[in-house]
Amino acid sequence: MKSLSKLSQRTWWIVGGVLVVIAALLPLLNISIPGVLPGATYTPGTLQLLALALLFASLALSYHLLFGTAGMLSFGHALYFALGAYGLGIVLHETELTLLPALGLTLAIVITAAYLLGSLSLRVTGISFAMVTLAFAQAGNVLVRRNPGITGGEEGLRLDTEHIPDFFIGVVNTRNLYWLALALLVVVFVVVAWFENSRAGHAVTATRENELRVRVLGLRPFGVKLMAFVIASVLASLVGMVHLLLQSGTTPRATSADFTLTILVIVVLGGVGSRWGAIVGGIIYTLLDQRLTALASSDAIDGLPAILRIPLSEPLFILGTLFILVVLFLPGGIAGAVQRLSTGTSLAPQKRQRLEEAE
Amino acid sequence: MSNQPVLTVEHLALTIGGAVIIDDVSLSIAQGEMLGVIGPNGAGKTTLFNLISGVMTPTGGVVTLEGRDVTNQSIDARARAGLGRTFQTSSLFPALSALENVRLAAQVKLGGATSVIHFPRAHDKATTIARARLDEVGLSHHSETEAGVLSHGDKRKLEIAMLLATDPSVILLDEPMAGVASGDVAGLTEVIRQVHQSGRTVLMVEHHMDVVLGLVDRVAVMHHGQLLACDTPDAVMADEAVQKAYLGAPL
Amino acid sequence: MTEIVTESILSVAGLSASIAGQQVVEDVSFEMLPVGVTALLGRNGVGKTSTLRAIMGLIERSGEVTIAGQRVDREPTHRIVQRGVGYVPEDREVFSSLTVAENLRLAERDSSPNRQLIHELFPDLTDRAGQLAGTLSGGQQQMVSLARALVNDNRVLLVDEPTKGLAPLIVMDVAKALERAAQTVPVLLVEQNLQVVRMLAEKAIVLEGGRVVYDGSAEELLSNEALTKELLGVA
Amino acid sequence: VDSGSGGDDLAPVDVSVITSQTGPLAAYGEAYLAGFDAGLDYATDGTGTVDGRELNITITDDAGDADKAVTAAKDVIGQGQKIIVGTVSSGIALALAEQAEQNKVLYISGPAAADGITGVNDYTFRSGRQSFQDVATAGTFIGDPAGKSVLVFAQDTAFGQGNVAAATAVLGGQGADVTSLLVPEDATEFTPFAQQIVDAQPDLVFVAWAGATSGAMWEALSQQGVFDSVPVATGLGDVSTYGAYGAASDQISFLNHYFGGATDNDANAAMVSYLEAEGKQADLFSPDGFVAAQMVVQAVREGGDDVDAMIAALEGWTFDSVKGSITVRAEDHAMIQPMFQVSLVADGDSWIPELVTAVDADAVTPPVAE
Amino acid sequence: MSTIILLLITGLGLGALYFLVASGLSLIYGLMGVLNFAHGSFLTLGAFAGWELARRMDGSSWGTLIASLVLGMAVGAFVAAATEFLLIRRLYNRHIEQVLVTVGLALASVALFEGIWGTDAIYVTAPEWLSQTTEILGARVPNDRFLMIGAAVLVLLGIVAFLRYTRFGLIIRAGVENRSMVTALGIDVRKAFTVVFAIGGAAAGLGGVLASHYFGYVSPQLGGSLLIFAFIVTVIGGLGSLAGAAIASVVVAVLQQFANYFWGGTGDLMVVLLLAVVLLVRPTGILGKKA
Ligand SMILES: Nc1ncnc2c1ncn2[C@@H]1O[C@H](COP(=O)(O)OP(=O)(O)OP(=O)(O)O)[C@@H](O)[C@H]1O
Ligand SMILES: Nc1ncnc2c1ncn2[C@@H]1O[C@H](COP(=O)(O)OP(=O)(O)OP(=O)(O)O)[C@@H](O)[C@H]1O
Ligand SMILES: [Mg+2]
Ligand SMILES: [Mg+2]
Repeated sequence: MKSLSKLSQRTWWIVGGVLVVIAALLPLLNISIPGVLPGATYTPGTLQLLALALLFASLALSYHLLFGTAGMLSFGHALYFALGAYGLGIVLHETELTLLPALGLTLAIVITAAYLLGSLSLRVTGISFAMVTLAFAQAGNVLVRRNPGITGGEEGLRLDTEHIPDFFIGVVNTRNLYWLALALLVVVFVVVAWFENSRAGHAVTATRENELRVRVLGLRPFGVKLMAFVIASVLASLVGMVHLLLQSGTTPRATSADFTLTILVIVVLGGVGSRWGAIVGGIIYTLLDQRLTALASSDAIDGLPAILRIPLSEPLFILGTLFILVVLFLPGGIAGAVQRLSTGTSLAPQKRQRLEEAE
Repeated sequence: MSNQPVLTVEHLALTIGGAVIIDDVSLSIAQGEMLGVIGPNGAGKTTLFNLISGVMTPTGGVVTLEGRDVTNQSIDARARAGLGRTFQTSSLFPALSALENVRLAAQVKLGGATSVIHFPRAHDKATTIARARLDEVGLSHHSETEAGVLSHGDKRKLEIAMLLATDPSVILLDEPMAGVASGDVAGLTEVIRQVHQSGRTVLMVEHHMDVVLGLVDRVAVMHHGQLLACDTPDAVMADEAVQKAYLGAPL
Repeated sequence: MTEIVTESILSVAGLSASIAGQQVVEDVSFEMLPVGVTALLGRNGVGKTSTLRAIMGLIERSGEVTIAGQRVDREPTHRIVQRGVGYVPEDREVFSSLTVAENLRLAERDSSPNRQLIHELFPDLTDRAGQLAGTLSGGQQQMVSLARALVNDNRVLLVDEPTKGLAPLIVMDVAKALERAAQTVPVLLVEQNLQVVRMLAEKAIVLEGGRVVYDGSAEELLSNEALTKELLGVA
Repeated sequence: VDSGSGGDDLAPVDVSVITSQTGPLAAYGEAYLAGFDAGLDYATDGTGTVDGRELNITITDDAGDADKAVTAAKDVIGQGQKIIVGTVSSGIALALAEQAEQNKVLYISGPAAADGITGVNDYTFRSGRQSFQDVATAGTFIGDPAGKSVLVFAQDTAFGQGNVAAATAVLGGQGADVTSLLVPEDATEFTPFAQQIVDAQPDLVFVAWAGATSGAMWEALSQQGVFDSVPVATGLGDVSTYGAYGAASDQISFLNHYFGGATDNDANAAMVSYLEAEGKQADLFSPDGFVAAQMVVQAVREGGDDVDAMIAALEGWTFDSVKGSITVRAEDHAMIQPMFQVSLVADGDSWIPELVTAVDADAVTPPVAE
Repeated sequence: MSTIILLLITGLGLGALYFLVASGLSLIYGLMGVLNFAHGSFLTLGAFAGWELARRMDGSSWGTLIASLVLGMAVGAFVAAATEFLLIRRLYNRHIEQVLVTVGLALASVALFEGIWGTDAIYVTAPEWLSQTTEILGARVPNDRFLMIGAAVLVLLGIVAFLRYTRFGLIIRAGVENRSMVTALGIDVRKAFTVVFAIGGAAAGLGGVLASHYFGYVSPQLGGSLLIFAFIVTVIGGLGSLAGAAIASVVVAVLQQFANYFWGGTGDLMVVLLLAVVLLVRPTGILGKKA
């Protein structure tokens, strides 16, 4: 937790605002970063990649609220992303609703589900909580794969474009989707920041630190925890919905435990407990994930001797190794490293502590 | 000091896996009274506090707070009903600053601690109260320090500051002086005395006999989970059984 | 075992330590008495505990720590302990998920542990051998913590507030046990209970802000009211 | 600048191949890509050009992840490319088909077998076979299906359920009584299910199975004596799976899309020798790549840069390929092609396939998708 | 009747497999608090090592099988010890980060295996007897199930003996709770951690070779596919309780068998449901200690 005196807060918000404006202008600019982006910033391929990165940043932010702020280690966050994506996809398929009402209906479903499942899972804490959330997500995964009639099974669900406004359809409109993803990121950020800074946010942080103490003070931890859980879930489902639009469909990978682990990896990469870290982590992860595949199949790698070629031609190997190195040598992730560079201090002890307590 | 009992326990009992921890304890504490609880280590003093505050559930008996049966109420419900306590082993929010620790407590008292539309401010009422409480226990200079890195004695003081900030009407203090520097004992004793004199009911477990004897109206002596005696300090100190079980030969 | 020890078994020179980048012990130097109790005193937060932890190698430190003539300040904690150091930490630090018996068994370093002594000192622990240490009362945990140090034959004992939270009766017992131990083994004692200090300590070191501000006879310190007022804040 | 002029016609044509090179289906992807190279070589007579225009092929790895595939597709479509080819996973193929329709580009899917790809939209074609054709081939093992009982033993996935649906439509339509036994995809113990098959005593068991668990599944069927009492048919997979059938290998009737020695014609000879020169082996999905390359060449040759013209050129096109003469059905872009009945024979320590008979394309034509 | 027998015995066999995977996981998790996501990779590596050996020797003799089991254990132990030494040790007391390192390791190692051995399943051969069946009360029970059950019992006994007759268990339980205090008692806790990791790894390696015979193949995904069940079993049984894991393995596997057979293949759903119910009713698991 930052302490009360937040003199630099305003500066941060201004920097953030400027970054958002720059990001919003990207589709109108012609900037190339060879090796990082597939093409100039106005091209659909690049915008698609950037939009994906923004979505992962939003998703990581929602998980940050759950894990970093409230200290709830969930292995089932993917479920709510999937509920958003599949929910909206199925509603659009099965009903005659247009996009906005369908979105509303899906949201209502997600809120109900998050509330019910959250109330159940929050009866346990620590690793048991992680396992119960994993169990629910796993059930979701099984249901999705077993019912191809509704969900498409392992082939995934295609977006029914009939009721989708035209400006979201087709490669030429990728930038509209990019702007949508950017807007979502801003919304998620504001909601998360708002909640964290509110009294409820402080209460939930205190609950993370010492639940018994919170109760002895006269607060019901369950309420604030559930609130954080539902907010994080709803935000994740919103990301899922935009992801459905962006990808024109969704696949069962969205429901898998692997996917939750991916989000966890992102948050750790960025730095647990840091909003900016979650965003940076989401963007860097997506770029790495998408671009390493390109690197792996490049000619440069092909020419290497087997002992180098085999590992380097596996993107996940590089990503996994990188991740290990970050955890080992960059405690506090990217955000922590930046903070240390800028202030010259070593890692604040509470950051580590928090990781331990969450166990 | 009126004679209206504000807190009573009747036939309180706790057994864990066959071990009798609390054995048929009945006590009645009057409004505004200050009760010392003493007894050998493991006598069940902390457990008694745990049962009263709801941290543990008794296997028998009734706890009444201001005339209402709270035996089956949750910890937080009892806290909202005006019961406050400290812990024998300091229990804090280690990653929050000392001020934030206390401010949260003050916030609960003021209401709206879980509001999502209100934000803590540097000069709001809760913060003002929190600063005052920290000052009272002599921790002002540590208000921005993370609670987790405070020294042992300072954590004890922070516990008390948090308790005061919730402004409870009934206070349970579990060994407030343990680990407090001998030079600070007098000051802290004074804080407790003032809290008591402002009309609050106080129960205090403490092994520092001079502190206990100087403050309390009555002393309850526990031994092997039972209430051995409950009387004025003088009478209790004169009791041979108490001397044998608890005090030993005076130093 | 009545060899006459004349040289200090533990001495500290220019010891500094920091926690999370913050200096909490600054250039502390002292020698322990060859036998008997040396008290380490001071108000809350002055660095008493940190000094002990620095000697033990539990926090980052610099400076010289010598045990029986050998520098140990570069050794890992378990080596230092194996040289015959008994340590009673401030917060008891019993292993709460282990039983009392397991806690003690873990602490036994040599082949002939002093189980008898423990039994005499804390009969309560013998009764509770199978109980999880986490469920013990505060005072009982303190007993376990003390017992873990006393169960071995040590060459020096570092004891951090051993009587905290103990009933007066047991405070006496512990004080006597320490007194007995101190006849053969020097003891470095951090203690807030001045009665206990008065009874046991011959030498006293007082810290303030991580520095030594008094190093001398315990009796002189405690009988000088002005000095105690100034250094310890006791009226 | 001067579009439409003669110089423009000689501009290279971009073709984007998106398929798995890493990830769980990497091996299929590799076979497909090798077949594609061979097909390109064959269809362009080794020039790599069509009417003087160079085919500029880029290959992108989707790593079995639909996100990556869609991103890659949007990237190339955004660059103005008109032809996308490939992928081995049905889910990704459907995602790419969707992109093709939204953006009006030509898409020729790879080995992905889902029936749903056929007729999904005007822009999507397929180069391989579909589940209907597998099932229909299985039906040829029992002669006239009318009055026979067929049990489909499959995994409870879209693939498995698709096979059940296909069997019901194809064999059920011919009068067979089709029932199914679906096993959870993650199940690891198949003995009880083998018991259920024995108890059911159908005239034919059609096994639709994918993935690594097949070895354990076949062993369970052997152990419980399924082969002693019921005829079993299944699709023969790629070379790496020949060892999966264990003791049951020579008791199973295999239907097959393609294996190295299935056919004897020019295209096949060309493909096999091309692959051999590359140090590779002709395998199950080699023809899919080969056919895809032929279709690309046809589309470019007849359609130039105009997607609608490409589609027109492909619809109803009949041509000779590795599996013989095959036709792109105009109505729904189903690929009408012959299939094979095969048996495994022991060859030292391992098993090799042997052609029993080729099944005529007409005999296994899928119903027209609506 | 014979169906029920078959379901029960094969359920027991499957439970044995789950336990073989879960034992090492539970040991490491119970003692060290590290939820080891790389456990599956230890398992896979053990299986590949066993197969590499077997294909160089006479593929289907008993001697080969035993040799490959031993090699699998050795490789598992070595890799696990190396993991502890190089990665886990640096992060002591930071459980979440330890878990994350194992997640990274799992990702990287599976990818590496795919690079080395390809993505296809490689089919393994075993002594003839293992693929035959034995008739029990009319049920034809595959023989390899007996091998699984026997091995699981041996592993259970072995680990229990290790914990009971050595000080390692004690040191590590204490070390996880408060590492610096253990060193302050004069104990080198690092060595103990490495030893326990190695034992967990050996169990994984053994489980890997056996699993490859159970499934009839090795593939890079082999370990990962079993890991989730191992987690579930570990948690249902009670964290750190080996006996609990053993009981839970059997319960989970038998439930799965029956649900798959009688309730339309709902085996995994039932298991997941069981996990949720157990945790909500008894958060510490069947034999877990009360917190
Ligand atoms: N699970 C258990 N099994 C057996 N005995 C238990 C259990 N839990 C607690 N006890 C015992 O109950 C008694 C009550 O301890 P409590 O903490 O109330 O003592 P206390 O009076 O506060 O002592 P202290 O002055 O040392 O803090 C202790 O003797 C403790 O050992
Ligand atoms: N983890 C930590 N990080 C930063 N500062 C710390 C940490 N632990 C202790 N300190 C600081 O070090 C100083 C010395 O603490 P120490 O515990 O040694 O004091 P002490 O003399 O033992 O006090 P007490 O009598 O209260 O036990 C205190 O100011 C404390 O705030
Ligand atoms: Mg107590
Ligand atoms: Mg201290």
